[in-house]
Amino acid sequence: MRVQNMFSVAGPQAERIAELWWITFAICLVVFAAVLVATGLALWKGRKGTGSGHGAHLAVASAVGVSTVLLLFLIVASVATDRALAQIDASDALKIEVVGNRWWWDIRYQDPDPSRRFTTANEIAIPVGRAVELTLRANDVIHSFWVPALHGKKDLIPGRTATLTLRADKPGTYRGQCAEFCGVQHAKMALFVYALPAQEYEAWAEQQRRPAPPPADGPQQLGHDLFVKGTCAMCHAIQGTPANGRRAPDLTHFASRKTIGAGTVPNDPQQLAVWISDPHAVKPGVNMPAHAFLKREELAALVAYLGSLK
Amino acid sequence: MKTLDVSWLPSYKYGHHSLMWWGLMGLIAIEGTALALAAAAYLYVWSQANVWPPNAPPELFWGTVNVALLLVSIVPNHLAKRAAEDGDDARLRLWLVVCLLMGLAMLAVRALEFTALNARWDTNAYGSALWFLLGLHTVHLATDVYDTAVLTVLMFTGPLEGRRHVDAAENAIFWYFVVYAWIPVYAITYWMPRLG
Amino acid sequence: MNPLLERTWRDTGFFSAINHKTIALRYIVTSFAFFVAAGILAALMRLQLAVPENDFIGPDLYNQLFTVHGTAMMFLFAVPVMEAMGVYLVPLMVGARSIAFPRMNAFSYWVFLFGGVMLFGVLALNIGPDTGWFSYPPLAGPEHSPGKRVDFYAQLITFTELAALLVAIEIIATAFKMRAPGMTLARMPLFVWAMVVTSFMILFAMPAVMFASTALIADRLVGTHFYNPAEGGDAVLWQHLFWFFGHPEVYLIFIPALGFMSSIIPTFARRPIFGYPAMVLALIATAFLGFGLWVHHMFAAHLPELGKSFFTAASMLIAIPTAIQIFCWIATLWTGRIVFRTPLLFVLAFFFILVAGGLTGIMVASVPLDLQLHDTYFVVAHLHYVLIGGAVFPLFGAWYYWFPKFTGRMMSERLGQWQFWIAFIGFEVAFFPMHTLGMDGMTRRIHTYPEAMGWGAANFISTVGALMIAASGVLFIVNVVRSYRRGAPAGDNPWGADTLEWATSSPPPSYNFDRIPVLGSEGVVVTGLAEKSREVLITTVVDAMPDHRLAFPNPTIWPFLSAVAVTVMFIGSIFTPWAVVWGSIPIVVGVTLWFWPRKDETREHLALEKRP
Amino acid sequence: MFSLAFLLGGCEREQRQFKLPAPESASPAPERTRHEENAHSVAQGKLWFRWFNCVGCHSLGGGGMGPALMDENWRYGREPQSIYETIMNGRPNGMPSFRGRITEDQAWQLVAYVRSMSGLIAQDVAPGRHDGLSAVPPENLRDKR
Repeated sequence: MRVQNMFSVAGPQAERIAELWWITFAICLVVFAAVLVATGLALWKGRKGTGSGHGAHLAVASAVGVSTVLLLFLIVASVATDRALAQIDASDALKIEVVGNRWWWDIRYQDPDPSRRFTTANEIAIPVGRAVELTLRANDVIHSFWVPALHGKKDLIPGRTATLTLRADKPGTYRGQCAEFCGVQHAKMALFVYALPAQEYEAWAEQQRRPAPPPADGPQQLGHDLFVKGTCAMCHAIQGTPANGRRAPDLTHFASRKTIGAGTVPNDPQQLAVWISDPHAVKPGVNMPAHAFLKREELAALVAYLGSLK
Repeated sequence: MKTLDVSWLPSYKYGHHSLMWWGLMGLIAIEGTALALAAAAYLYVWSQANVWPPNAPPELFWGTVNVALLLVSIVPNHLAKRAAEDGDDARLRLWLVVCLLMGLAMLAVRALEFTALNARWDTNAYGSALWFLLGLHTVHLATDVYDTAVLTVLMFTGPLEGRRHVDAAENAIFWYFVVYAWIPVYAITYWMPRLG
Repeated sequence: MNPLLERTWRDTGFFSAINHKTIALRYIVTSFAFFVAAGILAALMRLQLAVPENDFIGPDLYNQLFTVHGTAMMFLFAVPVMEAMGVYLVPLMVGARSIAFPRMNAFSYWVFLFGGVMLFGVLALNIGPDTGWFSYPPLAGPEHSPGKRVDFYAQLITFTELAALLVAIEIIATAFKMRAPGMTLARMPLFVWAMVVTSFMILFAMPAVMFASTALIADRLVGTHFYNPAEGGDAVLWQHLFWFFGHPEVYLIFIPALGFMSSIIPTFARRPIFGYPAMVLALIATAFLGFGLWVHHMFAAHLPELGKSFFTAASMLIAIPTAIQIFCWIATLWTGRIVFRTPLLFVLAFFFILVAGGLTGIMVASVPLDLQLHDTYFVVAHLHYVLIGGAVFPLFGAWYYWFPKFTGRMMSERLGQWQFWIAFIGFEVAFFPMHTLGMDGMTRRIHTYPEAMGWGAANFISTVGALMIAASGVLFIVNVVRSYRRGAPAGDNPWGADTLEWATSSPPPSYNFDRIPVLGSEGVVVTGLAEKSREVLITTVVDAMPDHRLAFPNPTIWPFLSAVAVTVMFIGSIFTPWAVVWGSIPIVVGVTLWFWPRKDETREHLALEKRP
Repeated sequence: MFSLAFLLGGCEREQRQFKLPAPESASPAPERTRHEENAHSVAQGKLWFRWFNCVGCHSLGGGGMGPALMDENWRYGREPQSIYETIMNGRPNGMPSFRGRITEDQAWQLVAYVRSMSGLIAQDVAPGRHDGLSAVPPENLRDKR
């Protein structure tokens, strides 16, 4: 399985980097082999004491010369590739703001029309073949955005704004994760990029723009009330309800996501119940407080309500 | 066995001949680097700022008084160094005392300088960098005053031997460093915010 | 053995010892103990990572483990052990009776020891620093690392850098001013050159990290804003300062190892080193270039394009001086008459491991490749190839090589060869798979990973390799203990080497040389130095002409007491800023008494005094 | 002996118990010590203080619509239990009740932090400055009263 491999490329930039890697690798391999052969020969000669110093200066000088030429070639190749990475047509780019938090990703789809903006977390859907301009910011510490199938990493630094433009040319699901050590749950700060055909993407985005569906039955209604009046709404938001906390992932279409806790566990009712009642059992140190005090039916109602937020 | 007799060699020498001089140059390299980096950090913070300085710049009076004192102190310091190199204990004692008094005066003025910076270390990054630069230089100033004090007392009480003159001469070199290192710091903290 | 000299130069009392060999051996043993301790932490981390979703070690402890592992390996092992080898060998190699500033040397050791004990002490209490050896703010800043954990890290830096800076000064002064007459700069052994170059790098690199860590602790304790963007500071300022130190750091671990290589290869090739002038120039070039590539640790942060290209070029071109040295060693071997012994084996591993690590270094020096490889296990592999292949293997070689000089006994060849092969194979098993893990997307500093990532097999193999390395370490300790007790007597010069440390007995007497030789004049020795008093010969910098005699200080306990006072001040200042004020008083007292001349010593010096 | 006690005391302050054990008794005393002597808990309290918009009224301690919290005046007492009740039950003239909106642990962490604002807890446990604009000196530099 190659879930996060830098050679399983899906975008032009990752592809250029992979090409550069193979060129560099080939040259390095040859140099490595040459040094080993030379060392081996030297040991063989030296052991017998038959190595003559004749021409040794010339040999050393030419080896240094060849090394220099190879290095200069690699510098040129590297700089050229670096230039190429920046040359991606971003004229009609989809603009998304990505904000790093300990330990989740806040994903805000931008649009000139405020009513078309929406927010999700940890999972980014993008249209295939269209450039995406990510604006990267951090709320607390330094994080690093990295989806190897698409592009190299870029740091999210508090107090600074960075942009990363990329494009997926193949539909698929691409995993990434935070690459800059950000504290106790750095290991569990994954994200997913879903590259969807343009139409599918539009349908998905349209769905995300809608407010959350109202509760459909009694338990869901109870869950809704608990959410809105209890501890949840202090940090979480659900569009279309009074819950508008901005400190934790927006849960408007929570049920459309595949994982809980930034890729920590799959999003199913059982895992969700565990997560709500005792998140520290799954991801110790997370800022979500434990809700062991919830009664069993209350927990079930919350799970049912959140499960309805397609 | 053929031998190389070294018993006729002197038992101490001044300047770069002396081992202590090399130790001192190492120290100056370290401290000079540290001051340069603190200055670089100050300029880096500046380069990130929209408005500089975010507070009023340090008041010129006490800072300038101190620059004057530092520059004037070169004279007794130089005379102390000459006296040390001549091995003249009486002159050396005199100029060491003058240097020490000037050093104490500079420390007192430095304390007043800190009150006239118009920024606290916890006001903002400008204040932090400013205090760090001044603080670092003050540490050197204090070290040198302490060093001078120890030497002065030793010159009066003994036990003395010839190579203490080397120590005194090297103390003077460190004093030069403390003075000359201050000039660029003074320029970037007191004048650049006013001119740039 | 000269009893008069022995009486003059021997140490009196454990805490007062100032002989450079005593201090150096303590330094070496202590830093080796820290190496073992930090290695055990690595083994624990490897056990945690051996299988996916392991819960052997929780994230909080794991973060402390990798932080202390990295910090200890860099600050408590790699740099100090290299300096310690220099402290032992440089005076011997240049034909001096002592290191310059021997009391400062003792002080430096105690400060280093107390700092290291503090770091492992807080880890044992489960309150170790947990933000990585690089401790980037704002993560390491006051808001996101509450408590004192990171303050211990910041003060550890102050401890170890203070110790390292003092040693650097001693080594420069010793190498420049205390060489035996006739040992011109052009005759100075390459190891001494390497230590001089390293020491100069220390002088200019370490103030950066001391400044950075002082600013960090000030941010944490007294509310300064160096790294607070909201008040005009910048988190990236730390990165610049840290790596301005951090990259030269790698070279000041690596350059002494080059010195080991250049000592051991000619000895076992039975010929002088090939291309001495080129070797010296290459060392100096490495030092200069080493300061020009710190930004390559920050390619993923946002920086101007042109700057990045410059640092790519500098990072790649630093390979050239190393290449020159490698080619010269190959030429030395080629034209020599090689004798295979354990030291040479360890040194030959360099050609396999370091060269591979250097080549992966060229890969990560390229901006585009680094954007993918940065902060992945590829870099973990790279840095261990460079540091273990480039420094630790040569260091083991150096220990096998100089152990007879240190103790007067040979180490076991058989155990040595076993250790070498287990270490070498274990190393490849542990670290080679990390290259593929990195390319497979495994990021650094993660305490666990989901099974679905497919990283399980390579991680398991790597853990097996780590345990092999641990086994080789055990074998080394067994070999040292056994050889120390009943190894074959070594004699003065068991390897037939030609540097001066082999010209005295093994182990050397406290005064190093009964008769100091004059180089370039066969059989001529120095006379006229006092024997009843610690007199040494100071020579000129370039030509090593006799310049003056200098009486050295006697043993004293004040360096030890001053180090205690410094420790109280450093640790106290973690808890209250006022400790900087009241903690300075005992330091001032201690240092004053340390320097205050004693009457009997002065009388002794006056008797020998000759004015210039 | 003293240093040993000091070190052990120090460790308590540094441990990070993400998952707090259930209180052993109903009395608030263990809650108080557990949070007030743990730097991580106080830091969490500081986080909640900003997340739950306490700063909206109390600012960063200097006060505004609500009373200042970094001075010596306490309308309802400076004891942990009183502060806890203020947070959970609310008080007349604008202090809302947070009962049901925050968990017990969060409330006690807030109590510990509020007390740190006026120097009522040990300086080596109190938080340093945060990454943001700060008009007042950090909590770890406020004099212990």
